[in-house]
Amino acid sequence: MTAPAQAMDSGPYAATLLAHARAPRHQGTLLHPDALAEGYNALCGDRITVMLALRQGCIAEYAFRAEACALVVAAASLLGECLIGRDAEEVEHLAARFDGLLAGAGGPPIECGGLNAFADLARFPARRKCARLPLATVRAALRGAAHANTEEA
Amino acid sequence: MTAPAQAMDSGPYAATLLAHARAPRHQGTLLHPDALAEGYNALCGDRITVMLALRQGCIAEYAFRAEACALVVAAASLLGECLIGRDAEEVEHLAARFDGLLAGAGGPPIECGGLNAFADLARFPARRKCARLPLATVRAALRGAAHANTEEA
Amino acid sequence: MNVVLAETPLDIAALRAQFPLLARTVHGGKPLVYLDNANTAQKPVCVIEAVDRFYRERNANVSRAVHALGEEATGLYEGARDVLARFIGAGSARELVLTSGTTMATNLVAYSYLLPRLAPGDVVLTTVMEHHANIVPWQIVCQRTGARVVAAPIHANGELDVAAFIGMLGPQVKLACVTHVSNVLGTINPVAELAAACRKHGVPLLVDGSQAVPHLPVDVRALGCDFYAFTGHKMCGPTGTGGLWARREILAQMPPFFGGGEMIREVRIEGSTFADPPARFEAGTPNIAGFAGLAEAVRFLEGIGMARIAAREQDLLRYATARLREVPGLRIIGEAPHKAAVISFMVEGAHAHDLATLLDLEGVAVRSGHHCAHPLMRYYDVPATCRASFAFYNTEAEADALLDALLKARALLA
Amino acid sequence: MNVVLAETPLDIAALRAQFPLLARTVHGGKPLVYLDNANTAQKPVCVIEAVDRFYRERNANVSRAVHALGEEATGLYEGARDVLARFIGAGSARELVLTSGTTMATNLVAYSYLLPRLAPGDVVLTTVMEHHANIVPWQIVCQRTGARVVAAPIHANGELDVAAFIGMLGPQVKLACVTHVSNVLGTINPVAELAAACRKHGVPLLVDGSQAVPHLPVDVRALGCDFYAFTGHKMCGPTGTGGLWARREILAQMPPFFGGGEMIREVRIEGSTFADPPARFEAGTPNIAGFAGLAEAVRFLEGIGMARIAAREQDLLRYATARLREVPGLRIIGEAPHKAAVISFMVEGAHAHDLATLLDLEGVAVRSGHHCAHPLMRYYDVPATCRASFAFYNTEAEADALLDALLKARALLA
Ligand SMILES: Cc1ncc(COP(=O)(O)O)c(C=O)c1O
Ligand SMILES: Cc1ncc(COP(=O)(O)O)c(C=O)c1O
Repeated sequence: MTAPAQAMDSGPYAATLLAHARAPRHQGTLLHPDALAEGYNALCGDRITVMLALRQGCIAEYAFRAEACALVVAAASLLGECLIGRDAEEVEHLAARFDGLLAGAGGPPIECGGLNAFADLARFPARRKCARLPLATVRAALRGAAHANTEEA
Repeated sequence: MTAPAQAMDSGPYAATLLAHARAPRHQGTLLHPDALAEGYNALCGDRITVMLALRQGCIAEYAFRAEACALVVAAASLLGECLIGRDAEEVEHLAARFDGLLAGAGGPPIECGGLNAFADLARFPARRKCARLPLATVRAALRGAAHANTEEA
Repeated sequence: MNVVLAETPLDIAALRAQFPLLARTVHGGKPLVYLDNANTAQKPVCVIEAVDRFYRERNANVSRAVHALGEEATGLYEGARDVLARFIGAGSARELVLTSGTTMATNLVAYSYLLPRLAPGDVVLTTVMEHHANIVPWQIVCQRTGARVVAAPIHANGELDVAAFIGMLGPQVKLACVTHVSNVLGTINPVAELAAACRKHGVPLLVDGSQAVPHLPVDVRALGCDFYAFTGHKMCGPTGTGGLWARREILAQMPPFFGGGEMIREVRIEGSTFADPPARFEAGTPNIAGFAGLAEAVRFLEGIGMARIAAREQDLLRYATARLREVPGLRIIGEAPHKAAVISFMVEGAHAHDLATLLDLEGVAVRSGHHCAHPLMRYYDVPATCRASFAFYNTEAEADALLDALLKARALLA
Repeated sequence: MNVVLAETPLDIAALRAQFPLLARTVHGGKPLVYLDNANTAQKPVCVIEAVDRFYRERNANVSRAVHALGEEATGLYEGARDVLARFIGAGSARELVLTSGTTMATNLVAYSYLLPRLAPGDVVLTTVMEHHANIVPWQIVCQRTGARVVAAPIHANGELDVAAFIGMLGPQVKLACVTHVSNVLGTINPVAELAAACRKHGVPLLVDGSQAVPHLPVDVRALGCDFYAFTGHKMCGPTGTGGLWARREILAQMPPFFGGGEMIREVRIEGSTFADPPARFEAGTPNIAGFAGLAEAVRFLEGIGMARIAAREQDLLRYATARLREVPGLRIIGEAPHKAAVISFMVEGAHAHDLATLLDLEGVAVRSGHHCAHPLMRYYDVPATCRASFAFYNTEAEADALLDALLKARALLA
């Protein structure tokens, strides 16, 4: 047998992200969603389905199911607290802020605190699209589009 | 005005070749050729038409017309003395010897002395096909083929 | 596989010293452990210098100019064709079309050879384990003609179901396609046997040699196939190079594909006539510097000897496979008895991309994803795998480093 | 041509020092006078080193692996796309498909854009002065569909007959094609005017920029064309590189051409879906090292400034033209008022190939032949011409050397 593993540089895997990936919130199904979209990253094979219940144009309930990497699952889990109560415009605003964070653009932290744990992804451009997939899929659902991917602009 | 031109390295252009190119022999037309073929090198644009009169399988008369560079014309001119009286097999033999000369393969000089002036072409592979075109066209004519080129094997 | 065991072992340290990139570090000083060779191989100094020298000393266009530089460049380019043709056992350099890689080679066959021959109901036979470059070109031309692509199945261990493949041959099959070595499973397919069966049915066989030419002695005539495609960047050569070998009589029948310079005999606005192969299929200015480098790559590989390379990589495969089995929850995908040094795996509870990122942070470069083989992923019902792929310049210590990094990553993720 | 006259003259000696090949000698010590730039350009050290550095430090495949090397390689490749797109004035890098050169670019348009649109009776309009790369691809797809290629005439001085070109536009014309700068005549065509006329007739216009991008400031949006093709090796970049710019809405409609890796979204044996442009048109491993070099070439050219390059080359053109007129019996083919520094000529009593060989023996590299422009040769009724083509790094002294060598050659041949 090999010597036990030693501490490793965990890169983009902040402890809170790993915790969300292991025990995601909002994972599940809405039986009668007002909006639903599927996200797929061809390059990774990541898949996510996002379901929304809407009330007066605002997100009232949110659930997702994913077959995907830890970053997708953590992002999908952390998104929940940010989405509830927001309308499409606010979600677009959030997405712009989140993209800025992932691109390492700096600026003040995002108000939904948990998402800031993704800041280290700026160093890993190939994995950014994983973090972006859930929100891109939510945006697609709000637009009425059935599909989203984050490999192409 | 510019100073008068000084002596230059004449490369493959041996004096005898230039003399033949300026005043080629066998240039003209056979009215009733037994065999005729056209040679064309797409890369250079060289064109030659070769006409043969045959007697008992041997070349009795030979003429050519060319729109081509000095090397083609010189080769076509010099060929005359080698071809008259030869049959197809002897022409094939000559072609093999000539190809050897052009490839710098060494060996004894070709019996048709004039052709040996092409020996320097071994240093100029891109121009070898010019020297080869007339003989390739004669061989095509003897085979009954209408066309020849020396850019492809 | 005919591996002649080498008498003298390779001096791996001396070989590695010829690959500048292997001395790199990543992520703040971690020595690079490059195990992504099936994706692209590293280049020895002699190849890098051949490209460099071309631009410094020889740069000119080919087949066009009569000046000294042009002759030298043409000599280098045609010399590369000769070297490559001999390397893969072609009967003549005239049977070798130089391309920008395997993808261009298979697409050339698709558009020039196959498209004019397809009718509704016709079939192109491929296999479940193929790279997209050996699937999608056939789909594109089939879609235009009402023909269809079918795929022979594989066994769960990653071996081709040879009997099924042969059973799918028939008069409606206009082309059969198989990879020589799978880029995901490592499986070495019994090409000679498949070629014999194809010949019996009068079906031409195309072999994707992308993963074979860099790792095994290849002799296209001994294999008995009709087309053989390969790519330069995986065999220690420059990017943007490769080739398509095809039987002379097949090439001679194929109409031109790309139009442009060098592939013509005579152009008139009303219509053109075309050069003989291989020039007919090489329109435009080729990657001349790249081919100068690729010829050097072949000389480098031949200097080591393909049989010794294959034997060395078998040692690495055995060693690395045994070590990886120490990782709890690790499952190897592809365990054919004849396989090259490619190990795809999954680790329970850890997604392939997360593993790859964490391995990368330790300096270990592996590929994760679908490896351009969606149908194979679907067959195994996995979204993605990790893949460690070895070259002769890898070491047992690098396999150990992979293992250590995997154990750490697993501890973090699981 | 919008040439802004440069305030400070170029330091040609310093520029030349950056091109290692210009220091070469040929034929036993003759200094090389390289006047075959329209065929391919020489490469500055920064380009050669960028290629070299890629292989030594960054070599990995693109868009596939998540490891550090893969990210770096992808960054270089996509960075090159950005640099090139900006250089030619594209609205977005997503409108730029990276290809192996102009030939691949025009063939991509032929097979993907044009072929599905052609019906019997349709017409592709080109001109008599085009390179085969802007004629033969159209012929190949026309032949399959019953469409035909027609060519607008030129004036005897080498100018396009613009009125005739515009007069030939009409509803049956499915694509119009014109070279920005003729590789034989040097003629700079009035692309913006042609594009406006094409737009009026609803005919898309493809411009062959092979000879323009290296020599003029180019802004594809200002030109108003629909497709713009160019090749890297003529703009001081590596062999095997180039690009096709096309309007976003046109690219979006085009079906895939080559099938393979990277261009797909999802592959099933029964059928596949495809990525958005430009990835849709970039199947397989690209010439990554080549594009790293091409980005550097653009930076190099921009460092000098395209307007200054154009102005300098106009000086050379004027000087060389005047000197060549001193040769008795010399006839220049192509005397358009707007022309680039390309001079085709014939000398009475001397065949072009003989001249070129004799010039080469003096160290002067020119191209002789048909320059991949058979229809143009037929128009002028000449089998071949000699062509001296200049780059900014050429000198007046080199034009003098051309003249001296020509006088000697003429004395020998005539
Ligand atoms: C005007 C023109 N078009 C097209 C080409 C073809 O370019 P490439 O051979 O790089 O594809 C050339 C150069 O050969 C050219 O001069
Ligand atoms: C088996 C196989 N076929 C085809 C290819 C495509 O090669 P390229 O991308 O060099 O065209 C690859 C590599 O990516 C491969 O592994």
